[in-house]
Amino acid sequence: MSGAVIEVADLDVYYGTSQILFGVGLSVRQGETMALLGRNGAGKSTTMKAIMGLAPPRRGRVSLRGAVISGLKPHAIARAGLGFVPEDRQVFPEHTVEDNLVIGKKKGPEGQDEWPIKRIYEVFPLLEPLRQRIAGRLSGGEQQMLAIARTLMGNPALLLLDEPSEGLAPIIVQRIGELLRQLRSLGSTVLIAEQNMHFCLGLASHATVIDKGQIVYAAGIDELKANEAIRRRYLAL
Amino acid sequence: APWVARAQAKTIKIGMPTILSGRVAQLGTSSRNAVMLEVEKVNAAGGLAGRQIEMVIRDSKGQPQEAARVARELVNTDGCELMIDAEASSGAFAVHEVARDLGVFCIHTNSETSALTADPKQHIPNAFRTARQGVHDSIVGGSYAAAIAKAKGLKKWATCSPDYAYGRDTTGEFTLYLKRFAPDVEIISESWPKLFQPDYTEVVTKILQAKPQALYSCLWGGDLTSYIDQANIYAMFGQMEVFAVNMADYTALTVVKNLPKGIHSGNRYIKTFPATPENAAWGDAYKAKYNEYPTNWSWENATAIMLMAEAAKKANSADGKKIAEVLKGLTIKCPFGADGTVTMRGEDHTLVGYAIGWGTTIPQEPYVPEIKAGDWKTIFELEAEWKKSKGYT
Amino acid sequence: MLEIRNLAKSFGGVKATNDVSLDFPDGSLTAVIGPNGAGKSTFFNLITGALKPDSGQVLLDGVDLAGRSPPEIVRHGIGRAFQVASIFKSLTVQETMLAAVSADQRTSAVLHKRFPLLETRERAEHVMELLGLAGKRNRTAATLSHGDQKLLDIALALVLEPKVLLLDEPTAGMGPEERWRMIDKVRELWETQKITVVFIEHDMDIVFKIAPKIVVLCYGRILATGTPDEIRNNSAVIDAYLGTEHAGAAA
Amino acid sequence: MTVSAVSFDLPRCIRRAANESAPVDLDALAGCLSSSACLVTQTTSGLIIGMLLFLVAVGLTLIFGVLKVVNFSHGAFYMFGAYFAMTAYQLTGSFALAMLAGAAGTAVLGLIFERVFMSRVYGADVLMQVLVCYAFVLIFDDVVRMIWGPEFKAMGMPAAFQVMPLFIAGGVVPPYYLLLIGVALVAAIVLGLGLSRSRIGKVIRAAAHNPGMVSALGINTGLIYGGVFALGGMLAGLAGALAAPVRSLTPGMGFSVLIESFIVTVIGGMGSILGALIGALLLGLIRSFGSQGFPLFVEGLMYLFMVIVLVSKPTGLFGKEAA
Amino acid sequence: MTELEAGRAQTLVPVRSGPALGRYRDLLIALIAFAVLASLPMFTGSKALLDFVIRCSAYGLFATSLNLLVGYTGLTSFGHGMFFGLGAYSYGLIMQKLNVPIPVAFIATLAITTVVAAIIGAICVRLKEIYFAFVTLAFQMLIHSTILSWASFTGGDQGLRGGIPRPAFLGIDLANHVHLYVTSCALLILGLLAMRQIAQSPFGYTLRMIRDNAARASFLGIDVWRAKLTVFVLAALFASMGGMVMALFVSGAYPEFAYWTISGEGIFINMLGGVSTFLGPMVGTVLLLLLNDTVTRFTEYHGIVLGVVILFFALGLRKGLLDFVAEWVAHRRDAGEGR
Ligand SMILES: Nc1ncnc2c1ncn2[C@@H]1O[C@H](COP(=O)(O)OP(=O)(O)OP(=O)(O)O)[C@@H](O)[C@H]1O
Ligand SMILES: Nc1ncnc2c1ncn2[C@@H]1O[C@H](COP(=O)(O)OP(=O)(O)OP(=O)(O)O)[C@@H](O)[C@H]1O
Ligand SMILES: [Mg+2]
Ligand SMILES: [Mg+2]
Repeated sequence: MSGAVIEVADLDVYYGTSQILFGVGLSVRQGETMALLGRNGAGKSTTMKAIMGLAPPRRGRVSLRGAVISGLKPHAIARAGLGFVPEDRQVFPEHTVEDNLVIGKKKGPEGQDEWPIKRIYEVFPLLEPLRQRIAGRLSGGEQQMLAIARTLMGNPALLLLDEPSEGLAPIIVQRIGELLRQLRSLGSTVLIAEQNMHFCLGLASHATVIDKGQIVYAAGIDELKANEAIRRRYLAL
Repeated sequence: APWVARAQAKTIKIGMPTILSGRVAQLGTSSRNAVMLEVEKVNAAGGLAGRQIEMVIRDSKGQPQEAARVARELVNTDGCELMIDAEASSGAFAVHEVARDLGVFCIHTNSETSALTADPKQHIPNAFRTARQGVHDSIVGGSYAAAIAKAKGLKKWATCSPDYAYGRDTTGEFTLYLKRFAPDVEIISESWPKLFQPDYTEVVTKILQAKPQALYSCLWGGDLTSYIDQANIYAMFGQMEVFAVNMADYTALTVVKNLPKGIHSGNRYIKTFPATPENAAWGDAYKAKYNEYPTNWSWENATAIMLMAEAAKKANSADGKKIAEVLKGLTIKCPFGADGTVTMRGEDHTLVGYAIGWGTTIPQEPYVPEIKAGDWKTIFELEAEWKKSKGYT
Repeated sequence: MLEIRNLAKSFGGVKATNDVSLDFPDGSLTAVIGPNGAGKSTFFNLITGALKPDSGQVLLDGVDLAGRSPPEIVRHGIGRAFQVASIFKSLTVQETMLAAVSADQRTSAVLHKRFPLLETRERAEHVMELLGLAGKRNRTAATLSHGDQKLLDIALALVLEPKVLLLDEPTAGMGPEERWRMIDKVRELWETQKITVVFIEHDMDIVFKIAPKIVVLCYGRILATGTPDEIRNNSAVIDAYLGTEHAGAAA
Repeated sequence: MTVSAVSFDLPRCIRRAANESAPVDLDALAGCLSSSACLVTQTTSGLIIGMLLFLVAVGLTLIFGVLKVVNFSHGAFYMFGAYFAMTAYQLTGSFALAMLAGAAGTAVLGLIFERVFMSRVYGADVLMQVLVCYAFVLIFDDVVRMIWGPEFKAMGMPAAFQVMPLFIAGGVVPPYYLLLIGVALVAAIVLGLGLSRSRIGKVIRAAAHNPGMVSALGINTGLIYGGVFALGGMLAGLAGALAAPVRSLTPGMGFSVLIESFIVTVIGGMGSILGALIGALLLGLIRSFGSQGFPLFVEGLMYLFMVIVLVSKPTGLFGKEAA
Repeated sequence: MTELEAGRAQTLVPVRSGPALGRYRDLLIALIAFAVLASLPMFTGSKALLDFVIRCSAYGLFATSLNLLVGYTGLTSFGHGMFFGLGAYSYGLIMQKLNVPIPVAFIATLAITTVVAAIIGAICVRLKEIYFAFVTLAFQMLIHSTILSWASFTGGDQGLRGGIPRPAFLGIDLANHVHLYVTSCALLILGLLAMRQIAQSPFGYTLRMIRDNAARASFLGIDVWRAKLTVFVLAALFASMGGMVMALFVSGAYPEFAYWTISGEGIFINMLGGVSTFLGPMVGTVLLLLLNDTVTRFTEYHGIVLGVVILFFALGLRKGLLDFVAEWVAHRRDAGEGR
């Protein structure tokens, strides 16, 4: 598929001896916000980790703008422009909030620097007063915000967000939704795994549905909204 | 084939647990070297009562339980009929128990701990000792030091010795005899660094604070050289007379880069004492073969083989029991003897008559140019008294 | 009845819980909501002994539990589940349940019998069935998906048959279906076992649907308490927490 | 002699009673504390002991702080540093080159050790890492024995430092030890500031906690780990090189240093540079004053002190609770 | 999760097979093992082999007890060897000084160990992870220093000299090699059986919970401190037993028994054999002793040989031998079921 920022083909991933992903393939084009949907344990997080090189696939290929990145180390993949926010946040617990952000700091793949710390604090005003606080002692939601902000500091060209709304107050979820919409309007590409359908469907332009480690459906978001069978069967909506 | 079987029957295996790895590997290696040197000679001369000697030498890593295991294995699995125990003290006591259990003939070659043979509770008929005995050393050292103390008016003494049985006993006995011969001597400071302690700074400064006129130390080997290097940069050797019993050993003498002049030391092994051609020849032969000088442990082990060979000749048998019988009270010619002979004393199975003396150092060969020999008569008298005080006799 | 009296806790300068007093009558079901960092988890931590309060009382049926150790408090009947699933990674689901029952039956120090004790089975089985974990009984906890781990965490709290059950975001990370199944379970439990349930939740659909009473915390203080309708229309709550989407008539 | 002092070291008392000499020498200690010369000298000797110990321990604490690896092979790096320095000194006669050889040689060794071996066991059990380190303790000791022989060696003090000790405020300090203190202080300051202030320091500490996440942020953790190990190895090697002129060299020489370094890092709190510094100085002072007051219990004092610190502060003086 | 844990799950005996059954199976295996070991002297005259088994008993008891701490509870002790030394010394001293029957000394030693372990444990188990490891090490070194300095009582660095008396008791004469051998085997099998029971008891599972997540365990009503202390003392008892077997074997006790290298060896044995399987430490013991005994026969550079073998295990298998085998078998079984 031409124009795809990221293209995933035929991924097989194992944890130890148990196979989790079976030939997973998907592609996201420039400017799209792709929702990766599926039930608990369907393999969403694993797909993301595989793309990031954190759960190296045994078979298959991931390419970024045509260049193969599967097989690279996570840091090389990140430098190629992927930014990842894991589902369990993984803030650095002994560092302050600001240090967490500083550690995430890097130029984008084309040398862009669109996320100075000042802008981060504008987008996440709740973080600003917490700058000197130890991240490990933040509340769950505060940590979630920090994790997203930290990844943005790296100026990613493609964002992988694993359940970014989990544990956030509605008002914050709303704000993140606005942020993502804003990013999209700026041409950012996003792959987002979500359980909060309400949030996700309002945001995504496309959707891919995964079930038991296999892709079962991929379409534009409106099509998915219209397809009740799929929604019932795989998304329990 | 029959001739092979006969040849095998003729060889006699001697087991030797010793320390070939770890901090004191050098000493174990030098024990092995000396033994091999002597065994070659014995074998060339026909062997032990006609049987060629085969040494089976194993590393005990300096751990007593390993020493015990290796000793048992040497007898039980490898079929060794005789044993040379070249272990340091605690290993020697462990091997002693094995000898007690298995009844195998055994010569302790390295443990200087007096109790090993002096204490009748330890006594077993099949074990002997060729190592120098601590109390002998102290008597000679004490009388030598006392003479100098009196001559130079050294009244205030400090001691600095490693904190383990050897260090404590030797130091205790040394001061005992020092005070006996020079009653107005006073020990004003004691330091007890740990064995293998890398840093002696606090010890050095402590001694400097105490301002003694003389210092006694039985540190040895690398500990002694470290100590000298560290004391040197505090210019300690200019401020007091130093008596370091273990200085006159090639392992220390050849290693120290800035050996201060005039350190008093007992002899360990030194090829110029006794100043006999036999001793010099032995030292040179060793050096020629191994490209280094022998150690204190070397001569003790060589002596063990010499004694075994002579006893086997007398008994005309390589059987351990018979050798043991003959060995009691046996006197042999020996390069390390004060008068050219050494004797295995019958009553307590310990070696006497070996060369023992004190002298002062110079920084180059022969390192200790003059050594004043100790007097064995005095040694015997005081040793008997000492044994009585310990309740050994 | 669980009564909280003037509970306070601060971390350095942050007053995470600031003079909170609340009553949770026997058999009540209460939702605790509030912005991120409002002090909700801290509030639970104080009740369950994970943190020692600076001052105040936690009275369960008149007994003050404030400042006691977690095991003691659990044994008085206050069970909890965690915001981030807190489980035993290398035990299987079934072993986890059986061991938890053992702990509750005070047989966790038994040396002379084999694990599991017969008398622990029924309860463990019951709870696994109840939460739909029975099919995964032989899976090692670490290999469970995020959502299943949360379920297991809650199962751990339930299997102790507490008088008061505190659930910290029980549905976080769960899919819509599991989420509703979970919350239905909680409600069913509440109805049948007559236990007191307090839960923290950010999913307003759930909160407004099932909680008869809602407490809103903000900066360590109680911002509001009331029925879903009262809360939904409370402008302070809308500003601080709900935002426009969930406000007022939106539901 | 006070009652508490007697009960403090009962076994010694019994033994010493026979030899009629005091187990504890509180008079000497009191005498020393009231004499300014003694006070200064023993304090400086505590400082000297502490500073060299710090150089070894700081690498240990650094490696633990970052990689969570309890580097049992650290003593071997100290040993190699000393041997490298001695060999370089014998070959070139230059003290500076000797120090360089000690530091650079062990840095390379550290890098190889980490990249080729340690990096393979990060995911595994912590004790697996200890095991790999232990394997190298065994291997390194034998390698040294093969190359340099089983006998102990001495490097010798360079002529430039064979001078009279200085008298500073009534205390005695050899000039060589001034150099040593200087080097250790520089290391302490550079490391301390570098690790707490700079971004790389933050990254290093973060990589300690969560290498996966750090690398997902685009940072090459392999490089960091290798670098930290090289740095730690270098510090130990430098300590070994600095110690070489005043300590005897022998296979296994790293061992006693390792134990003391562990005490230092544990007292200071594993992973804390400042902790290592304070811990090392405290230990140095315990040794120097302990040898006055408790000549037979210096070693015991150190362990006792460690127990007391850990009981009153379970993560060492400056250690952080694992979050 | 590490692969190690994943593998463990599969090797667990399914709960279904029933607890009572497991117990009888263990008992049966123990009886057979004992019968085989005890009849060994009838088939071989090799004293060295018997010596080897005796030493395996001593180290095996010690290493398996350490695994109760390390593998089951997640308490890494660097000082467990102190109880090995304590056992050897207490037993040796009682026998030397008091002239009592051996079983009396045996039980008295266990009593002493209990008291000492309870005191030390009470202080240690409050600490976490690496600090626990090092505080146990510190206590070990304190005990070691005490043995060294209290020379009038313990013989100092030269150990308990003069042999430990071995008076016959009820016809069992431990001065007789075969009697000593059979007794050691019996102690080993009994010890293992008891530890196996501990590991498979509800308490054993409490330990596993503490290892995985102590905080959560406390929210289930478990007194973590007490459980840790209990297992600390229990493990000390078996280590002490190992020390006594060793003292019987060498007819002495040496400060090296209480030195930290013994603890190091224990850890090392555990890692070689595997910490996720009950018999892992036993396998490790046999492996290490075998390795030690053969390598020292051929070279004094045993450090290099041993080091390389360790590297093979650590880098090649990344786990202990028995863990590796157990996983391999489990995979084979899974693969078989899959088809
Ligand atoms: N470390 C692991 N080892 C073994 N299996 C695992 C591991 N992590 C996840 N799994 C399994 O892989 C499958 C996919 O998990 P994954 O986390 O990708 O699901 P998910 O779609 O993200 O679910 P959720 O919505 O709950 O986060 C699940 O069955 C899970 O049990
Ligand atoms: N142990 C601690 N040390 C210091 N500060 C803490 C600690 N625990 C919590 N805090 C702070 O107290 C405040 C309340 O935290 P808490 O976890 O209770 O929030 P919460 O209401 O549960 O938020 P969320 O909904 O995001 O989980 C936060 O600002 C947090 O940073
Ligand atoms: Mg997920
Ligand atoms: Mg919370």
